[in-house]
Amino acid sequence: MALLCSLRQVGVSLGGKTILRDIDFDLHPRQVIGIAGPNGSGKTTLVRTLATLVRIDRGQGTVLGADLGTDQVYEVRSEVGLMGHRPAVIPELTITENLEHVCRLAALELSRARSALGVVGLEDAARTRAGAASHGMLRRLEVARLLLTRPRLLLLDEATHGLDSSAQELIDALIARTVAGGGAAVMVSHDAERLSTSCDAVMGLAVGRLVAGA
Amino acid sequence: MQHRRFVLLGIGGVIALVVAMTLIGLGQNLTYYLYPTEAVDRRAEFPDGERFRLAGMVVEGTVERGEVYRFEVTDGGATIPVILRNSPPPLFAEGVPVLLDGSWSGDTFDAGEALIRHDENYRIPERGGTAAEG
Amino acid sequence: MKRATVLVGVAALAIAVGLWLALTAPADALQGAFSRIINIHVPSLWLAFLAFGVTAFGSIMWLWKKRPRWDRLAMASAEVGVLFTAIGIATGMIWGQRVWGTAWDWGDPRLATTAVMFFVYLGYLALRGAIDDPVVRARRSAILGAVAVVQVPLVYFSVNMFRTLHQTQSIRPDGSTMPREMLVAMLVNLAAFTLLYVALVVARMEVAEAEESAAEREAMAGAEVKPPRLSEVGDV
Amino acid sequence: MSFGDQTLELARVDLALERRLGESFRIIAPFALVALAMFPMALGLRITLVSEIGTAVFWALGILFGMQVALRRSSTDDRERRDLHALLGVDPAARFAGRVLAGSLLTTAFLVVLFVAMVLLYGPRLPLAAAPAIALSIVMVAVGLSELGTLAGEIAWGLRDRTALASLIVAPLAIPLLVAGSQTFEAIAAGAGILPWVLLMLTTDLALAVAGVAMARPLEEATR
Repeated sequence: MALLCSLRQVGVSLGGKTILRDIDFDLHPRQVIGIAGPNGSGKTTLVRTLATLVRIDRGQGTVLGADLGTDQVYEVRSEVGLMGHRPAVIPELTITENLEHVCRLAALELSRARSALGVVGLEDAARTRAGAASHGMLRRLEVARLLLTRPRLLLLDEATHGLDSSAQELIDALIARTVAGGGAAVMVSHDAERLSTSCDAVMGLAVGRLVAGA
Repeated sequence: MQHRRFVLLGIGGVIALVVAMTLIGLGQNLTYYLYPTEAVDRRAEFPDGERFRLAGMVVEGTVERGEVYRFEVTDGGATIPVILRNSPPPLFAEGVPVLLDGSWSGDTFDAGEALIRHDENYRIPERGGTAAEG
Repeated sequence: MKRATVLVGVAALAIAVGLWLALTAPADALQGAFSRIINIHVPSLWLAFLAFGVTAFGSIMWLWKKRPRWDRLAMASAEVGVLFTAIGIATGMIWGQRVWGTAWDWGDPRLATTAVMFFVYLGYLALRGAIDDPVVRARRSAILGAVAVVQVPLVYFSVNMFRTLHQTQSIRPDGSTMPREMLVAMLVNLAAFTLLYVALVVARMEVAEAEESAAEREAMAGAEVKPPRLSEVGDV
Repeated sequence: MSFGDQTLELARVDLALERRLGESFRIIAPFALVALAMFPMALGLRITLVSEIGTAVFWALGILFGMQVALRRSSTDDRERRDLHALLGVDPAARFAGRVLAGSLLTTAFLVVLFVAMVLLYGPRLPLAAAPAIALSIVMVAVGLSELGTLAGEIAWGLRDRTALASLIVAPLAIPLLVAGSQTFEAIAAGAGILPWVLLMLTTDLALAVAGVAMARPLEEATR
């Protein structure tokens, strides 16, 4: 089966600094790969590269069949799900409004937003402003979003950091559903032990270089 | 891609509008100043005290300086007598194109200030003095 | 720096010839010696328009090809263009004060357009100064460079529905309204200033290239975080 | 989801945020009104002059403060929201269109408030029959301003001096709007035709719309 992601000798520079160098990376369907690395090693940039949100400066790569650095990426972006290390929410809107905004942009029925909130256990917090909600609540909101949009490529950047065990289980369930649907996931964390329990393979990232089996 | 079509159509639209603007803009009298013939024709639009600008050539032999400057300006058609209240720029002379800021006062143009409107022609001084009429 | 040094030398020579011609050519009958200012005024503003045109061209080429040298061309040309616009406006104001009797007139489309253009490219340079990342800087300023050039003719049109105080151009397809000696002097100055423009742009581009590679070397060095030596914490 | 639906949803959220933040009408509009009141105070008792400069002051302040409305806080978003929208498949051109739509509505409302205040404070000579022409020029200037503000806001996105820098970029480029708006009012007062000035505003609005759509993708990449 075709690779979901494939990077060859990819290099990325930001702010005049080289963040990633000579990255070779393949992601097969139904695979869950962990990438561990210390702060500043380029984890977030790697995740955003796989999400097609960073333009690569050297090498070549494809994500979901789209060549990076071309306009093809616009065709596949809606099949990528990203949970960044800071939650992607609009703080002035309530939790429900945030999810309904996602539903409208993704052309989904609004009633599904309410049921998704039930699944992640947020029905009582639905009218809380996102800016006033706790980190754990926002993570659950993001899980609800990714359950609704059903991405084929799931990217988790420090997603489980600081979460209680029930929220962590929710994220594991999200990964399991993505993999069962023929998708794949990449988890990035500074915590290699946590990764080894939920991933098929773990790689290490150090000073912008990827090394197998950390 | 539909955006490309929008961009191409839009560029065409902008060009068409600019052409239309040029044609209409020239047809309309959005004037920064009037020539004497026009000022006389449109006398009714500018009652005494209504400010506008008048451009013309200072008629030779009409300049009188007293407390104020008095002279006549012409564009070859109409000729208008002018009172100039402030002193003119140093290059002011007979036969020079001027731009005057003021209003009608009866048949006279009462100007506060004068500017020299130098045209695009440059001339070398003729032997022995000032420029010939151009 | 060799290419730029040679160009600057040639340009300096040409300017010297231009200056000599400007001072020896006869002066205008009405304006007197002040007409000699056109030898600086006209070439400066001609170069300003050329420079901003080149900036727009460099911007569009950068958006298309993404080569750093197009960004450097756009930047260098904008900087030199702002300089020449300032010289052109200043000389025009001196001349206007003397000949028109006023240094500035807001009803005039040329004056207004030139002033607006000056501010637009001051904004362009301010934007460049506010961004550190070379790629982000190139991309955003290329977008501004490409959009701003669309607005310049609009500004010109918006004010051009009036008649002007400023004279129309003296050099036309059907011949010139200037005496021959004056025209020759001005054309030589035009050529000399164009050479100066090219020399300044090339020199500025070389400086920018050197700065960028220096910045890159600096960024490459010492970017690693070493593991802390926990056993020594007590000694700090 | 279609381009139009995306545009409407993004505009709706921008307006919802502005309703909660209230920057345009709680801060910018009062500030503009203070500025409007300052001109007659600086002029002293020269009443006839005040009625003569009313429309000019309205347009100068309308452009300067309307620009601040176009650059308000609710028209900018953080990296996370940008990533979210990108990965929901939002067309970059729809992002531009949605922001311009919300900005145009707010700027129009702002200019109307400022206009009413100017009429009350300055008493300019504008015939009542010219109301449609005045409304048209206000709407067209508002659209152009919010297009410019959106473009400049994106170009200056995430920079330290975003608001000041974007204002510096917008102000000179807004000159055609300033000239066309004020000349429309002049033409109305003089009983002359406004067609050339309407065409100029239309050209500016259209040129900026084309620039916004053509530059939508490079602009999105520019804010990586």
